[in-house]
Amino acid sequence: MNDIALILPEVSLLALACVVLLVDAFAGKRSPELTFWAAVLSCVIVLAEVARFVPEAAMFGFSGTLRIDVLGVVLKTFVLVLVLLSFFYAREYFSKRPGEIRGEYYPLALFATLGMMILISASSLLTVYLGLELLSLSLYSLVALQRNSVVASEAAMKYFVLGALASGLLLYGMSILYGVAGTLDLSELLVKVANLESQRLLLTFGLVFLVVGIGFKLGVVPFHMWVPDVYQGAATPVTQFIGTAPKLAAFGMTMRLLVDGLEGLAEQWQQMLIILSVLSMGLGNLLAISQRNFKRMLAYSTIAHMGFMLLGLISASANGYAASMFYITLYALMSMGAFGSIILLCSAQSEGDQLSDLAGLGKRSPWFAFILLILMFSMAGVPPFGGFWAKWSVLKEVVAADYVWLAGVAVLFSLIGAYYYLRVIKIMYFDEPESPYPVTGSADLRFLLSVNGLLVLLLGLMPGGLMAICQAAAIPYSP
Amino acid sequence: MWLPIMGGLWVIFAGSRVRDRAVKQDAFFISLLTFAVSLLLYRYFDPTTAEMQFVERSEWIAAYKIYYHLGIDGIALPLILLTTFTTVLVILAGWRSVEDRSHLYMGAFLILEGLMNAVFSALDAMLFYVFWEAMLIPMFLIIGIWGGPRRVYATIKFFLYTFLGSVCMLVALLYLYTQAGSFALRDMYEAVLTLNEQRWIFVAFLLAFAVKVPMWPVHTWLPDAHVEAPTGGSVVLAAVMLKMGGYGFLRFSLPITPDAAASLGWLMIALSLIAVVYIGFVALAQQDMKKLIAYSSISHMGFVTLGFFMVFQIYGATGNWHDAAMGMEGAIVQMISHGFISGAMFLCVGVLYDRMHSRMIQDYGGVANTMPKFAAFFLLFSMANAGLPATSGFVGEFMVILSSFKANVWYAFLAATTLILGAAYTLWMYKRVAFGEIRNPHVAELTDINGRETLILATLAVAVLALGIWPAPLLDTMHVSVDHLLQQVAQSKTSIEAY
Amino acid sequence: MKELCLAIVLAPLAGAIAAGLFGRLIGRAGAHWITILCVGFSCALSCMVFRDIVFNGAPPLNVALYTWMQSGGVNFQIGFLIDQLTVTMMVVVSFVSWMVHIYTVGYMHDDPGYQRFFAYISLFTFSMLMLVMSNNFLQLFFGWEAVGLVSYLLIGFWYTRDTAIYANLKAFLVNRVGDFGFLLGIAAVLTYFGSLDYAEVFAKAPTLVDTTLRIWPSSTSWSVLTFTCLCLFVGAMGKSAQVPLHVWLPDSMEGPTPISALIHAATMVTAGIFMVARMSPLFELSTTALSVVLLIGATTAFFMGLLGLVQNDIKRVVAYSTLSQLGYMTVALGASAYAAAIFHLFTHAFFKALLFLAAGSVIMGMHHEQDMRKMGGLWRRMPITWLTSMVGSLALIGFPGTSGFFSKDGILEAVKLSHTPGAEIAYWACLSGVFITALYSFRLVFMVFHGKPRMDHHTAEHLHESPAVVWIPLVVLAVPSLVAGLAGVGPMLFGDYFGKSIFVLPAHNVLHQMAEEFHGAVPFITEGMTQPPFLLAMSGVVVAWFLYLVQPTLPGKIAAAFRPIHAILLDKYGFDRFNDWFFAGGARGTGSKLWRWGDVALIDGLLVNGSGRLVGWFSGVMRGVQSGYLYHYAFAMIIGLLALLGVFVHHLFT
Amino acid sequence: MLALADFLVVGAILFCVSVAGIFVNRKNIILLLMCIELMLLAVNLNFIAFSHFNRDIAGQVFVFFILTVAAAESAIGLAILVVLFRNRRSINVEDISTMHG
Repeated sequence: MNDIALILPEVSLLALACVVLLVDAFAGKRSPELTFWAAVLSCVIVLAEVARFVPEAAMFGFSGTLRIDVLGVVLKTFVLVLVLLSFFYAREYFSKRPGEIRGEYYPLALFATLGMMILISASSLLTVYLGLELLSLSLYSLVALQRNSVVASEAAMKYFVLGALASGLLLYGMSILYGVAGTLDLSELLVKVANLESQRLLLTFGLVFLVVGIGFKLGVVPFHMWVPDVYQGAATPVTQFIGTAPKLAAFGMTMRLLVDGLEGLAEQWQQMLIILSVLSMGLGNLLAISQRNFKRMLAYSTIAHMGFMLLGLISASANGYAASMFYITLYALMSMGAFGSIILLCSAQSEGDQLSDLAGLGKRSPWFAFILLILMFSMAGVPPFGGFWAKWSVLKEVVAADYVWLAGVAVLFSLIGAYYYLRVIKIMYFDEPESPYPVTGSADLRFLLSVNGLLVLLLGLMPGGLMAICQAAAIPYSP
Repeated sequence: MWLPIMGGLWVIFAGSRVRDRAVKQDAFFISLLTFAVSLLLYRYFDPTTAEMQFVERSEWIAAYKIYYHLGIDGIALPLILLTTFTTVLVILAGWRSVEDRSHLYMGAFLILEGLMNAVFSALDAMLFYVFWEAMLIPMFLIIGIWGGPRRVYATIKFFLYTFLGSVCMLVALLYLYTQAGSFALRDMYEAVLTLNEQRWIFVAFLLAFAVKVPMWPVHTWLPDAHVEAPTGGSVVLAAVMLKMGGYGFLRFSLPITPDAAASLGWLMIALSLIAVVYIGFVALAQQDMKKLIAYSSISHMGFVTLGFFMVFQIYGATGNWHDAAMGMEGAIVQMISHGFISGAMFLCVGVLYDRMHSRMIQDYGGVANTMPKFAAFFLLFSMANAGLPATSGFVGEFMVILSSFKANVWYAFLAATTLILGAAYTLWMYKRVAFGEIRNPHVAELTDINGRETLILATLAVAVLALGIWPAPLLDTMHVSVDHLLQQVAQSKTSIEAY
Repeated sequence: MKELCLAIVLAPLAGAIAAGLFGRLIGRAGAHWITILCVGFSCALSCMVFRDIVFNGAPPLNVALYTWMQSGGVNFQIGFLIDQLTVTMMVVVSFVSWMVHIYTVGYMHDDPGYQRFFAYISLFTFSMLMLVMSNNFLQLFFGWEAVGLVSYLLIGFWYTRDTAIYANLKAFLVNRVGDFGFLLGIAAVLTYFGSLDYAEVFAKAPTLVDTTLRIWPSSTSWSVLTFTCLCLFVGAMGKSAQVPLHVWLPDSMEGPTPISALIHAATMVTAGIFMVARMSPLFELSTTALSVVLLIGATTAFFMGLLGLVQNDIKRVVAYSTLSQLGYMTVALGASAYAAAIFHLFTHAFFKALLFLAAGSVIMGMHHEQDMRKMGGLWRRMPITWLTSMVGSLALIGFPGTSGFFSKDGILEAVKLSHTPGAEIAYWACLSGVFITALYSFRLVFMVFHGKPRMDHHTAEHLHESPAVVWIPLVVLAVPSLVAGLAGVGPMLFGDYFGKSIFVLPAHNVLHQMAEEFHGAVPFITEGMTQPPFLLAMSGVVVAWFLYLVQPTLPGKIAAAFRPIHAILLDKYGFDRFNDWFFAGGARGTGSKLWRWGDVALIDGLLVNGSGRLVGWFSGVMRGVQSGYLYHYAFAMIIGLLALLGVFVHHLFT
Repeated sequence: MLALADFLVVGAILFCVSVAGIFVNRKNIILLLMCIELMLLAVNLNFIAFSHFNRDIAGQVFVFFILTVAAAESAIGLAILVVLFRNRRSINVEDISTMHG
């Protein structure tokens, strides 16, 4: 199989993204719908291409800089599905709030998706960097897309500066690793690290920088500072986009760097991740409590969730990776729905992202209140919703890895977390409506949100399938 | 189990369209049907074997060997009957008092019923846990939506308290999974654990179940939750949900960590006795009827835990597990009977509340003048609450006190103070509510209970009396299961390791 | 026979259900007819059983009705034990109850709660019969509490009266204190005897004489039997109103008078006496327990009698006299003269019921006025009541020939002969009690029926004899009050009347000793005439006559002269105040303190909400860190980087 | 002849300066962008030094990519800056703190 065929999805996505860009540039003004459908079509095509080929064992292309394996295929599939979903949500937002963002959204998002796919397939420090930058640069632009918004440009600026700083640190770490191991290739690095006992300390030095870079991308404490501001400042569909698919990509990046490349240093990065994870769960949950803006609250909750997700990696076992993957997938699905609810609540006059906008939703729109209820309980980790199994599978691995105390800490923080999710439900059901705006949304949005919510419920009732997929993806990592 | 859940969903969906009354009729019909099915279970239940019966088993989450595995034994069956029975009454009780979003209300109760039944019959730890937690949701909504003025505080407290306990249980279950290699209860029973491990697991379970029971000092959610909950919510909470904690002790703590239970038995007994005595006093100081009954529930549930954890000391004192059986059976009987009585008490308060919209004792006085029928029922249940013989309230307490004497005279002494305290707070309340001159003009306008209310209370009265006059049928269903449980408890898990 | 017994028990229950649940349906007359018939039927059947057992010498019946439950290898059964002791009680209970039913028709004539009242008293009859006919502790306890319940209901019958509902709560709670001990006793029985069945327990008792238990690790060990008996006796103290658990009985007079007669004089309060007699095989084996019983009884007999002297409420005087008489019975129990106790119980049931009903009749005549200071000279207007009261009072003071004479004399003799520790004190207490009894009894008689009328004009005009339904029971009860002693003294006190139903160790058997000197009732009377009790009683009557008829101003002067003592007596030795302050107030205080400090402040305030607030506070502080300044954000990242470097690669720099 | 260590030390110093510049500077966002550039250059120095001393060309290839990306990054950074300035009329770092907490 030649190189191009191997990365056909990426190549075609690049081409299609350019097409979409052109379509938007020439026809976007007259028929914005056209750009949307073009973007959707691109996604579907790429999705088909990705899913078409599942390699039995890992395959490498472009001199070993790209790697196609089950994990990659699964992650890419999820990413594309999530992107697709967020396109549909975004379309609703644009039609409800015309003038906020124009059609550049779709091509930029597609470029970001390309970045994610490369990141996921990366097998060299170089491709990791390139994928990451492609993703990040697109995201910066997406955040800044809302040109007239003070907060959006502020968020973009912060995101940009911190992101650049983070990639600088990541690069520095990469340079150290390169210097010590003498290779950029991750599979070679894996072998070298195992043999370089004497250079362990230097490698760890580089590793720390890498972990910082990863930590930034995932948004874990103390590299999380951008998360709340960006989530709050960006337009809701952008936040939704940032909050979902890129998380999977970041997970892919983590897997590639830490597991594919530096598994030999697992002992070190396990410890680091423990620290980051505990800090994230603690701080994320604590700070979420005192938020009034729903998006900002979700941002902090993301931080906490990412901390929780890291727990699975800490076990450094195939099951642990599978658990983390399951977690992050479900998380992405849940936050997709949560932001979708904000889109449902927004109107031409208001973004609808204050918690008080939710007041009385239980009466104003019982069904969607119920959907949001599912999502919130799910995020809190209450069965029978998907989020429970996510937490469950991660915790299981933590316990299996003999970190029972860590599991204890995690559940304690999730208890704090439960509080603010409950508060959302409380506002929806127990408070009297405040907002004068009626809850409107097209049939599409209603359908989408319902499917999204019910999917979370379904995954709670029958999580077996998705778990099996995640396990299958992680099988190569089992000893 | 699925019947009410499906029914509940149907009621919710259909309910938004059809009329209020039809919804209630449907809900009532479904609950009645469920009760009938559970009676059938009782009819075909074989009390001579400790094996699980009516077992259903199929794969649920293949990746982690989690099974959808249900079955009941002589301990679960009475609790299931209690659940289905209570739900019928609760639905009837909500007939008039709930107008706002009644389809949701009815649906939530039916779903809750299904979940509770599932908890009592789950044989897979994860299945149990899922239902255990899921139950919180409808209850949370019931209290939150139809509750009183401080409902937000109460619900969140309720939820977080319970959640705290159950997440600890979750960690323990996961740990057990690593030891037992499966989530099946049967495998967990057989897992070999060192004493230290057992202690940790026991404590984690304890948090979960103690909150639910609730034991002192993690009981403070209960009075608030009860006070704010609508009548039906209080009834289910008191009648069934509290029993889950007790049931959890029986299904999990005792058989899985018998050595820890034995070595920490003193702690459990101490907490139980504190619950009985301390809470008894606290109940005396209450001005709010529901709060008072809530505290009395805590005090009564102290007997349940006392009965469970006394077994080791009884065994130590008499060297005979047979003797311990009475304490444990007494505790189970106490659970059932408390289900009836506390449910009935809350219904009584509900009857008053529907009319006066006050729960404060001082607003009443002389109710017997205007509501003689009601006063009679209320008196019966109050007496049952005070543990009068020939009511069910007596049986469990009697058995537990009797067997506690075998463990230690002082246990019996402290436990028996409930005879005085229980009578004191219940009857004092009764006196202030029902007896005396009418002081509040609103009381003078009260109308006596109507046919529906009479039916509810009379059904409960029959149950309370029947269980008090002839508890043998109930006990016969559980003997074998309790013996089996005691055998498991008797088997030290650390000693298996020895050979 | 079993069916017969079942019928005896169930007939009143049926009556109670009919009157209680369908009271409105069957109407007032229906209610009283049904219940009277049911109880009458029960009474008749009781007499039949009595005849079978006592006269025809049928063997005692011990049958199980059904298995209540089975647990821990123990069978808890509901069943009957019918022997001499039981049948005696059955007859007393059903007979007095029947009389009271009839009397009630008149007494409660105008009460709106007529049907309810009949339901209650029938229910009481049922419970009391269950209690006495029981063959095991469980059922005994059931009956024990059930009569307590009915007593609660009946004291609070007029539930709008604050005093009544205070009294009934008090009665129930004080009884509960007794039951508390009783239940512990039962628990001890089950623990050490492995059964609750009388027969099994009694059979096993002698084997446990030397068994001991330690209540506290370091304390001396107690004999199991002593412990058990004392616990059981606490129950008896509650129900039979012995000091210090007597406080409920005087207050219970808030209930309608028929109730005072039936429950609080004739039957229920004697349940404790009955129980101890029933448990004689246990008590006999513990001298300590007997001693305690003796002393408590003596205390009650003497001190409660004293209180009767200062009361002005007619019913309360009778109530204190009941207390005192119960003390006598208890003394007899303590002296191992169980037969004497039961015999006194038997006679007392008649004459005390009579006294109460007579008092009730007076009260009716006085338009529900109970203060004796407002009566006087009633004998002319209410001759039958007067006569019957006279009979009752004579029996009470033990006038030779009356029923009370035999039973009380028996007790005094028995105590005199007894060697149980404390018997001597008890004897003197009882002996002086005789004088006091006579004094207050005739104080009552003289104040009510003799002397100058002190009531107001209106009442005086309407004063007349009560209707037949009221006075017939009086007369019917007066007969046994007079003759029951004469008939019973031989067999019951000294004969083998009780057979094996009562067990006395030969060493304790004082009655047997007395029996050797007993040569029939008449010599007993003549002999009694010369004994100190009789002389004391007569002097009591004379003193009463002098103080209340001849010199009515003197009592006030005496009271003034002995003001401190009088004050103590009026205060009833301060029991009520102490209880209200210490127990009621203390418990409520403890409760509210525990609640406020323990629950609200410590657990909820500090731990629950406190941790919530802590989290909130911490959250607020941490929000400050998220300052919004880009350089802070970057700084945080660098700090994080440096921290990680510091932790993991600090060797690199050193 | 300069040793590898010398290059690395220079790289490290440059890197530290740039990082310090990012959080010490509280006035001008443009300075931030410059710091970022400096940081990337420090990394580049590292890569080239390693590439040279390891006799491996890949490091230098990486540097080319970094340079290209840096250019794109600057472009985007400046674009965002323009948007920000249009909205706020200020490029003072201390001013962009409407969102916090």
